[in-house]
Amino acid sequence: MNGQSAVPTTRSSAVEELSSLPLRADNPYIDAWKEKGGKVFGYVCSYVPEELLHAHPAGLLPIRMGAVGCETTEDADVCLHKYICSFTRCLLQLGLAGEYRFLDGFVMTDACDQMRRTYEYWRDEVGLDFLTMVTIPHSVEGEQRFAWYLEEIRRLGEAIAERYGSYPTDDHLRDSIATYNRYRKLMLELYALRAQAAPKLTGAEAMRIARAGFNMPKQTFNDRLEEALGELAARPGIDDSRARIMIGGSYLDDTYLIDIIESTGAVVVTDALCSGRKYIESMVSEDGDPTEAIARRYFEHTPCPRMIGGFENRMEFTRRLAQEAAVDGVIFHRLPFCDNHAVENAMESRELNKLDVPTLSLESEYLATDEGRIKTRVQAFLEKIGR
Amino acid sequence: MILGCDIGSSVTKAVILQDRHVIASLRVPTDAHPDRAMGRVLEGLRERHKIDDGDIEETAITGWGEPRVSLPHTAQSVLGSLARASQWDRPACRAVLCLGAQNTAVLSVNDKGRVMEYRMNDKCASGCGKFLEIMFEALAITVEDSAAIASASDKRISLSGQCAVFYESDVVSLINAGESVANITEAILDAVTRTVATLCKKIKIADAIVVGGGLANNKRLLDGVGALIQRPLHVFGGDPDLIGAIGAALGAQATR
Amino acid sequence: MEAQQSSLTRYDHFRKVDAVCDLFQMAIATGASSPADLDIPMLMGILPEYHASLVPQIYPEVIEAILKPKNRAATLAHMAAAKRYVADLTAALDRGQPVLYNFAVTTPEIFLAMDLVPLCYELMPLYIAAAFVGGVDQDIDLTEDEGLPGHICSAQKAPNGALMSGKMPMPDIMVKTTVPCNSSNMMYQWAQQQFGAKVVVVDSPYYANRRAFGYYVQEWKNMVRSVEQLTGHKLDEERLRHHVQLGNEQLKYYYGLQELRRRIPNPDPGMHRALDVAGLYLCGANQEMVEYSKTCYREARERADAGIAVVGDKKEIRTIWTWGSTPHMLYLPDWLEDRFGMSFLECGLSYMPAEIVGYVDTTSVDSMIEGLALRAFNMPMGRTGMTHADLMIEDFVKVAKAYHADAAVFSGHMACKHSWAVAKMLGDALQERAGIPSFKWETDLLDTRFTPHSSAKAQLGEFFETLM
Amino acid sequence: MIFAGVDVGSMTAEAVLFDDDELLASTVLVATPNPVTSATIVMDTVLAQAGLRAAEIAYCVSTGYGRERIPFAQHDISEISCHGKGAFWADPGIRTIIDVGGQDCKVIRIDSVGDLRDFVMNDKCAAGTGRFLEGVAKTMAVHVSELGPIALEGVDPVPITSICTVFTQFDVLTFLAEGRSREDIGLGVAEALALRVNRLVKRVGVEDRVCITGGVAKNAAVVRATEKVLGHEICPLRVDPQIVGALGAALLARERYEKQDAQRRQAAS
Repeated sequence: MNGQSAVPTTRSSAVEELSSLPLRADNPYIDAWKEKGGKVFGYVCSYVPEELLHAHPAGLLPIRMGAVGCETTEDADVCLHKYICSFTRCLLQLGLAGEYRFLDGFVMTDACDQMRRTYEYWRDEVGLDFLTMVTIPHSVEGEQRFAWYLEEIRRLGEAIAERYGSYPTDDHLRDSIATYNRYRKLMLELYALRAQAAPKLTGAEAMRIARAGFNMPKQTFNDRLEEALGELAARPGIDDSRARIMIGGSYLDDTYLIDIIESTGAVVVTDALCSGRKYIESMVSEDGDPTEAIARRYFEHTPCPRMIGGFENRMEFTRRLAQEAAVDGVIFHRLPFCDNHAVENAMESRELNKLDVPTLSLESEYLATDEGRIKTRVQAFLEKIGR
Repeated sequence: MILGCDIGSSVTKAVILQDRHVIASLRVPTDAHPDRAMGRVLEGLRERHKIDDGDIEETAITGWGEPRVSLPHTAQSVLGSLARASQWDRPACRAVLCLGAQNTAVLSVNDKGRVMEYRMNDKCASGCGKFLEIMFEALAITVEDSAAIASASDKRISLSGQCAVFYESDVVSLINAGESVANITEAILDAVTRTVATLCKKIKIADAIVVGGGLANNKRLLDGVGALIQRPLHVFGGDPDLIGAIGAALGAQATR
Repeated sequence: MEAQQSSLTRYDHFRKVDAVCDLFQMAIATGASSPADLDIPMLMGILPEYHASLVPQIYPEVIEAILKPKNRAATLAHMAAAKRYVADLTAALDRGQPVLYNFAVTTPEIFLAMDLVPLCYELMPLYIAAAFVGGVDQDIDLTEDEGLPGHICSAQKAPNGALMSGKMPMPDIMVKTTVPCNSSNMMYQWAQQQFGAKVVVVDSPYYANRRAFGYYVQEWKNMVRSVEQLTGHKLDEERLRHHVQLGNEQLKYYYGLQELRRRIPNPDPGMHRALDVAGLYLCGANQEMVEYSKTCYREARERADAGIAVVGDKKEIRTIWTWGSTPHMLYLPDWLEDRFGMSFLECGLSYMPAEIVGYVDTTSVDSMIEGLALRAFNMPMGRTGMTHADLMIEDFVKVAKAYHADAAVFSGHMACKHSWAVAKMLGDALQERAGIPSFKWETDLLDTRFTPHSSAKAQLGEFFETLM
Repeated sequence: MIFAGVDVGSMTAEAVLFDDDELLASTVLVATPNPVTSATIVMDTVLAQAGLRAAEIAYCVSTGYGRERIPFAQHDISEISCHGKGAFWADPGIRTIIDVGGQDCKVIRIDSVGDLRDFVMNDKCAAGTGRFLEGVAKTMAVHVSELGPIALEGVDPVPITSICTVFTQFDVLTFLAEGRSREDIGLGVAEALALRVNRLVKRVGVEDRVCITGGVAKNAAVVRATEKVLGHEICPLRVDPQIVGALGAALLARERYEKQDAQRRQAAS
């Protein structure tokens, strides 16, 4: 059953289906997966090697956890002080409220202090069948650091094998690698459609499609995405956009900010988000030991601010994307109390300004309600860049 | 007779306690001058309750204005006063929630009336009476009327944020978007309810809670908090606003 | 040859710390036991101009605290050690040695053994904030004016501001252990980009097990090799041994003092905890710091033997501070001792378990690096951030029991995600397993405006009054 | 030809009528909770003042908090650009504008033709805004407009330590209780506000000439304190500082009208 979904796709338009996929308990793919006896594993960070989960013979459906729709954090706030970022609190809130009841397992990382410090609450207060952590060095330089990460990944595989029987064979892993590489290539095509002179889709649509990709079996998603790409290519492009904007920052799966930006007539044509382009960039090598190949890709190609000494690479990445999509400006977003992205955004912003790329830094809560204040900034930014 | 006073920043509450019974109570404005407020208290006692200064054996004071009172008195801690008053009102209760103008406080008490644990609202002031006052000002309604107005709401709206003033701008946005006053009022009360409930959940509360302070009579708030924390809430007997003043007087009595 | 301005007068932070050491030593040397006994006009008359100009900026409360008999000897000894540290640093700077900023969760022995200028990046601002009213507030502002947010740790915002304004020398190299936090890791990357320093990472793995420690030791060895390559300075085994021996001796008294604080009544003044933190950051730096530890130990020992409590005749409320002390309120523990009978047993910035860390084996370079790595692994904040929250919780439950604590104070530092995520679990564990209440309040390590002193005193006063 | 600008903020609403190169009329009113109502009333008032009818307005631009919902405006522009434009018209030498609004404090940099170059706004916390002064005035039982003259008499400013607008009101009460004079409290508050404004200014830098817009500009104590911390003179404007946003909106209305007109002509020819 590896990856093959039983959910019939009844909608005529793939774009429509993907951009309106219900989340969590209402997600038909998760239901169907569970009904067939499959396990659902959540994870929250780009350093979790999804292929390894996906390849498992027990049928693990990896989903990237978000908290869209969370309305309050009153229970999470009992555990976590308000100095902990609101995405972390919203996610824990959903956990405490039983919204993630369908999860069998949850793989965390220590990539950021805030998320990793909720591990114990998930362990003690939420209760899942399987909970573990993949830990990551703070520098990619030196083989000993890669070796640590590789071992973490092997250990993850062993822990899953211990709990759910059998370890994926190299063939399983190679299949998963192929599926995920195809996924990445298709997503890059989606980005290419956005980056055209007349973008074929809005940033909000792109984000909703990407979110579907977090929450569906990848094979099924790939097939639907391929259809969607065809539909999008046949569309007329957006040729009256006020400005071409790139957004940067950490995890963002709610279109809130993009909606505000696009409501001014601008189009978000690309992004350097941890949940966006950074997540899909670069392939896993299809040669050599598959586990090692997976580890290499995740360890070395995920441009996360946690990596000391990696700023030049991250900057290069952002610069490249900005050029590719010919953006008029970059809007950086951060969640309050996120140290990693607050400093990273400030550093990247400076470098971009040196290249005459205008930037705007915004801060908003994950459950933002301050539309007016954000909109004023966005509108003034567009006016500033003469758009 | 013991005079117990709770000098808040805007209102001073006073009670006369005799044999652990309240025989007189009054409220006077503080107007930022605790000494003048004490003068008004004594005057009110003389004129309205025929209690002369000489009848008062001891004066016990708690609250914001206490350190600024020159009249001889014993100082009583705010938390200790709340604990004692709650025990006096309901000896079986082991927790107190005080919804005051400036602060929200929740505390647990052991069987000897000692404070075991407490939490007060954090730096940003959401969750206190002042906060509601600012919010409702933007809606041009009063805190007193809010519960009744909110009862007509027909839609759930979430407010987030930390700063009272920014909450206010969210409220203005909602008005701007054509939301009804009832729905917005409900959203504000809901936000405060959740903040207060979260504060309560931060400490261990075994059973019922005595609720005092100026907001204790807001039924919407109390029902909401009670439902969220799943503990019975009892409004402090008589006038909940007097909880601090009574507690202060009880404190003086205990050490006599 | 042209006379060059010495580093001591050139860098404001050094000059100030050096002068504070003089001023505190002088004040104590007068024999006065309270500020009222000091003949200020006379003293101002004999002070050098620079020193005199600083006097009005010093917290009077700190002067009051250091003049008390229980605090005098330890303060004197600490000031001598700090003065010596600054003197050694500035002498090395004047000789043109490369400047290496080491993060607080390392100690200076290795760098001293390489004949570098090992400057603890976070330490100078701690001294300045402790002594002067609003000591590093302006440096913090300078950093925030760059577009960095307020929630970044002030322990890095302050030195960053000091570098920007030339109060400390520019770094050649910075050595950073990646534990405890994102905030500090990001600020070292910021420094790398802004000041062109080379940052050498000592990657600190998650987990507190053998595998993690093995990896960590290798990281330390790699770091030494990198620093040697970058500077051309070789690690000298004999110099290393000398400093490690000093460190071992310092720790002997440190551990002894920890033992003494378990006694009832507690014989060790609370103000020393903040000084001890500085002592740990400078472990093995000089003989004077050994003397400081020895002085604290000797005095506490004498009090313990005579049954003298630091809280005088007040009923003692024995407290543990699960985060740390508040450096810009150096006098706070002393104020709480005398006013409420609070005694300060241990804090998150002073707790380093002797039974785990022990002493560094001086047999070989390898054994010394391994021992130092073990210490750094378990240093305050290192231990806090290294793994699951259970370790921190177990530590404090153990401390609460072993030290017979009556209460816990959680002085949560705004930037510290670790503590604000763990606070609830920790408080519950202390109540359930050690039977003690805990009080949580928000503060900032170095920024005096975050929670003003008056507000801090009011909040803590309320808590201790309730306990009394 | 008549151009109009309307600025609806959280505390006040302003409208300006502009005739080619001449400022015809301006009105400032206290805002109602509903921005559309505020805008309508303030526009009706200014029209009545100028003896004009709404139909005579060639183009209207709205700005401020409720800018998107003003039914009679053809276009909306952020208050940041509007303040820049308005201040530049009042004094073409202006390069830095500090706008202290009800909930927002903005620092705006403009270029030599009055176009927006850069800006920064306060985040997350309302300290350093008009609300801050209003709350303090309320606590002191004076009107916010009286705060400036009172503060100018202060000699020994109280230290305002709380960063929170709500808590500052509490601090003020404490100072009153301690017998500190209203003058010293007013001065302390002005200095605290100036310090916060200065922090924001530092993030975009400052270039002469500098002005303050918004109602707070009328508080001479704040202006003086800001000059002191900034080290730059604050230039008085030849118009009411409160109408600068609406004035900028009217000027931008003219610009837009002229641009569209030119396009129409080009299309026609």
